[in-house]
Amino acid sequence: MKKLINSAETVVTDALRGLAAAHPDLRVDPGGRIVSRACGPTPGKVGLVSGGGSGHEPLHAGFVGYGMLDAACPGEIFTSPVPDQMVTATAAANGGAGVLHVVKNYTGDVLNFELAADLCAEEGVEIARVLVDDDVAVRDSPDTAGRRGTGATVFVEKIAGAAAEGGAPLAEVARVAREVNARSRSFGIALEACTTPVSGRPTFELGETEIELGVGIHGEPGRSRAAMRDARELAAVALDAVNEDMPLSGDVLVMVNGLGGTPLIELHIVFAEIAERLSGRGARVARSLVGDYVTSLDMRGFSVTACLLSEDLARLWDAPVQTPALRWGR
Amino acid sequence: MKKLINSAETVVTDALRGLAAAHPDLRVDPGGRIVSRACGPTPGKVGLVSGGGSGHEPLHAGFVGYGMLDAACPGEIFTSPVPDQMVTATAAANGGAGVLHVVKNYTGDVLNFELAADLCAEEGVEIARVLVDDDVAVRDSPDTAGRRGTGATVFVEKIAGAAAEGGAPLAEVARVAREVNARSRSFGIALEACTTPVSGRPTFELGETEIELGVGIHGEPGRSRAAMRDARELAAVALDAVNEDMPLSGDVLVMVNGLGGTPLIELHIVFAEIAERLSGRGARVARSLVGDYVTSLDMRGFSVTACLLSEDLARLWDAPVQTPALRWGR
Amino acid sequence: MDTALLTRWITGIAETVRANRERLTELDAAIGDADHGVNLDRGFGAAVQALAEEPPVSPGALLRLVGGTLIRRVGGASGPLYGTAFREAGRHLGSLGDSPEVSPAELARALRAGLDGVTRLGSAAEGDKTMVDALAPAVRALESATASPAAARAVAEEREAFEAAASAALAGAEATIPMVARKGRASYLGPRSAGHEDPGAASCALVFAALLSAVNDPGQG
Amino acid sequence: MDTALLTRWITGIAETVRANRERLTELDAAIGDADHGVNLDRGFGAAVQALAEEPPVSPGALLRLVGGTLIRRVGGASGPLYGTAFREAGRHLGSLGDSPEVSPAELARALRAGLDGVTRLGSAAEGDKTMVDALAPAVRALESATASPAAARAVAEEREAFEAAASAALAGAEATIPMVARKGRASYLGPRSAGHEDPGAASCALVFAALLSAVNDPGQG
Ligand SMILES: Nc1ncnc2c1ncn2[C@@H]1O[C@H](COP(=O)(O)OP(=O)(O)O)[C@@H](O)[C@H]1O
Ligand SMILES: Nc1ncnc2c1ncn2[C@@H]1O[C@H](COP(=O)(O)OP(=O)(O)O)[C@@H](O)[C@H]1O
Ligand SMILES: [Mg+2]
Ligand SMILES: [Mg+2]
Ligand SMILES: [Mg+2]
Ligand SMILES: [Mg+2]
Repeated sequence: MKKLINSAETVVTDALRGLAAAHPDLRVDPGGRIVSRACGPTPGKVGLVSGGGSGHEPLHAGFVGYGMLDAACPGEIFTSPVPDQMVTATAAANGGAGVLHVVKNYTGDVLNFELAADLCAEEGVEIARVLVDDDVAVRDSPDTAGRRGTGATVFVEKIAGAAAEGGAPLAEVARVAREVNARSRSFGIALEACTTPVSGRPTFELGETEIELGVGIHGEPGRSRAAMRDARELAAVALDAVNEDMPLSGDVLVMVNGLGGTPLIELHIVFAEIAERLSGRGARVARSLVGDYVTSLDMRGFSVTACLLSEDLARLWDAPVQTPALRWGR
Repeated sequence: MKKLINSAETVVTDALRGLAAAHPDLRVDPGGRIVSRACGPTPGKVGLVSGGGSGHEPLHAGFVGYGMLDAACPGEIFTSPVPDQMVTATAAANGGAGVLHVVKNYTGDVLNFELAADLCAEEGVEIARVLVDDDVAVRDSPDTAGRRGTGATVFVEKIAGAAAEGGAPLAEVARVAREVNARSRSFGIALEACTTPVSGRPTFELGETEIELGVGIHGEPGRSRAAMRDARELAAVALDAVNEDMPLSGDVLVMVNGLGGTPLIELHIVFAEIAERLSGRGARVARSLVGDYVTSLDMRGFSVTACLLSEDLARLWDAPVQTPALRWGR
Repeated sequence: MDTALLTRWITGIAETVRANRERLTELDAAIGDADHGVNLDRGFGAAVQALAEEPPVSPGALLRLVGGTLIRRVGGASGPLYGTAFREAGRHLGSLGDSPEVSPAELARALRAGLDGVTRLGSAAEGDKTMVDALAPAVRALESATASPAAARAVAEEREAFEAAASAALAGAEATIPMVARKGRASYLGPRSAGHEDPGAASCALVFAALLSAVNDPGQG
Repeated sequence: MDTALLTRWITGIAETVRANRERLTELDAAIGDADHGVNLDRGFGAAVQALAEEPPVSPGALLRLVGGTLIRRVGGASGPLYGTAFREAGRHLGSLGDSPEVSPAELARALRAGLDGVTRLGSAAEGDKTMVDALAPAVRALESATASPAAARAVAEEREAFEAAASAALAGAEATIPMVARKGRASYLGPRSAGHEDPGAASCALVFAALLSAVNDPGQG
């Protein structure tokens, strides 16, 4: 394993030092692992906080800024942050109108955010929470920890962020966030596993013509192993998995997301097939993102996330955003 | 080799189909391989055209839009486009005030753009050309084809694009473009080679602890092979190579660029070290880019590009830009 | 059982977790995200440091400090869960007045409170392939071996109680191998989770092995 | 030598380039960017198609069509260079009136014009480790073998001229192996470029081998 790191122990701190140097419009505490807007909380605005394990960059710190998050707290690689970080991030986001915690549905994230919310409530901060659980590769049943939160997190953070920026109260921002999650589904495919800095070995081994279907974003193996196919067929596998769980029609917001080690040219090839297949079903790519947004270290592969847009959601999606990883309209 | 493609032959066309589907503000001709602004040329504005082999995404098509390129023509993977494409792109960019060809210094690109410029001149279009040759890994001597054009291309396209958008005449846009190139230097390091779709094998083989110093962006081996080191030392190797050729001081525009298969978290770690080392030399990161901008398919590694900013250049850098891969200020 | 013994316990956990860091991470790589060993190493290392910086005055305070440190430093699923286990155990002793010395039976009841905290927070039952599959039988073994009045028991019998707890935890951890996970990350794999030992159950077996060592070790202070 | 023979030549180049596609690409992978075989395959394939669609009426027109097609379809360094070689050769014949039949000596002079075009455009000299290292000796060999008046030469001797050109090209290509490149991508490698055959020189040897085959092959039309 060759990685551009100084040591496995300092990966997150070192990356945050780099983020700080690259983005003067962010306030970054590399030791405390808090990233927030340099301008501080916006008085009277609902605050948005998210956090989770590192290794998914640009998620979440890359989405801090006007129109999206107020603060983020990155944990260790693939490890949920601790409640103290969440409490500090909440304080950095709190403009007095309450704070929404955007939590990806993983046991660790859920438990730590739960403990944090208790602490915040003790300090008198009004907290609402949205659980993102869009990954259809996992069955949402009592036999699982529930569907994982993956690509839809970007949609939730963007759209809820726009609602908050527009002055909506906490309950409404939370409602919009939950609506986005309810209308979104994802499915991921890996061509190669990722390698965590600590273990130094791929989290699973794939043969020359093997792929893993239904992977999450933590290097865990997926739903099943399959034979490698061309981009058109792989796009179909991913889109059909989404469509099976939530039939796609009308205006759809589509993200073809790279998992960290996939070049953009390949993502565009997948996106071409997704767009074509979607329109073959009578749906339409109304808005889109193609690139690395929710990654899994250096994993090779992609995920597809689709969100059924309403007019309101489309308007909030189009609203100005000014963050390291998403920018438009301002 | 597992790649998200339909076939080695259709890679470029398929990716352009995806680009078209993702960016309604671009006019994309996947068969003819021309990408231009959907709004057509801006009357009275100097046009900017660039092009080169594919495999470097988002370069160049991802930089078409307000404040940057008017048109781009992607060739086959690692193969300069042909003169006909350049002529068509020039026509799509021509607002009547002449067109600047931004050409990376490779024999193929130079020769094809030369033939194209002759054809354009025959049609009465005024053409100027800037040759980008920033890669200090290659000695600029009669014993070489001259330094390669790599990361500085982004700076040239952005800054010259802003000058053109601001109404500067062709000679001035060309002068600014040449000034940016003259003030810019790059150096690249590969941890793993890339694999071209046609050959299906890595362009060179590196051992578990070997890296290649001074690589370009076409999978060619670099200046020398060396032992893997930590991010801090690799950042120093790259920055020192740049600094040796062009001493760095004052305000510097710095790009830490991923070569296609490197996750963002690692690029931020490198950037942290670059920024620290620069300020140790009395220079300052005045502006920066961290991410994938000029890639080499799925190569793992990074390059550093530094440009000595003047006040004028900083102002042009800050000017609004609205392209798939660079957006701000509008 | 006093703070010295419990400090030896926590120090012992930190040592065995450090020694088993790679093994735990490998177990987690197979059915999780390859961080369990690192997570616990960070957490128990911090706990040992916290104990050294401000040595607690009672077993209850010690367990609360360890629990709070784990919650504050580990993250992931295991941080809140292990943290809650220790904190709730400590709180139970606190509710009894935080005496400077507790009997094995009292510790058993405290660990029962810790187990209850874990299942309340994580809502895992035995058989779900989690740390609960090692923790629950260990607590049961300790409870039943310490059920008779203290006066009637010899020191040797007490050691046997902790031996019973340690082997129950180990057996519980091994029993997770064929299970299909229904909680935590491993549950994403469905049937593919069978055939692998649960990392949290494996680390829980280490925790009870360390407790046995601490009891067996006369200590220096 | 008429358009039928030259059409056989171009078709032969396309076939041998297709058969050697991987080898040429491998050579380019070692000291370039692994596309030379694909580039020429695309170009000569297109040239064959262009000849079939609108068969040219003279060798000069044929060579110009091939050259223009290569320039329009290949890209890279080899597109303009090979394209210029054929186009300038064709232009030379055009300047002489585009007769439907040319002598080997006339072809030699045309190829000399092609070589001049290549060196003008790419400014490579012999020894720089480029296609020029195969092209220049081949042209020289053809020139000297066809220097005596046509009337004095037998058909067999003509074949020998093309044999001489083909072996000169092959020897020239092989001679690039120890060279340190001073032009094109391989020059980026400096001393590391030594020890590898130049892909453009290798393809140029194929071009002259195909010419010899076309001359030897009586053809059908
Ligand atoms: N709901 C739960 N209840 C009890 N234990 C759980 C639960 N979810 C996960 N665990 C335990 O946590 C362990 C994983 O811990 P760790 O790897 O540190 O956290 P994460 O899963 O967040 O990466 C699992 O092996 C399992 O024993
Ligand atoms: N300046 C030059 N003059 C003559 N031939 C050249 C020159 N530069 C490159 N070549 C030839 O072109 C060949 C490479 O062609 P090709 O791989 O198709 O293009 P590219 O280098 O653009 O990828 C080299 O092997 C060399 O023979
Ligand atoms: Mg984890
Ligand atoms: Mg090429
Ligand atoms: Mg884990
Ligand atoms: Mg080449």
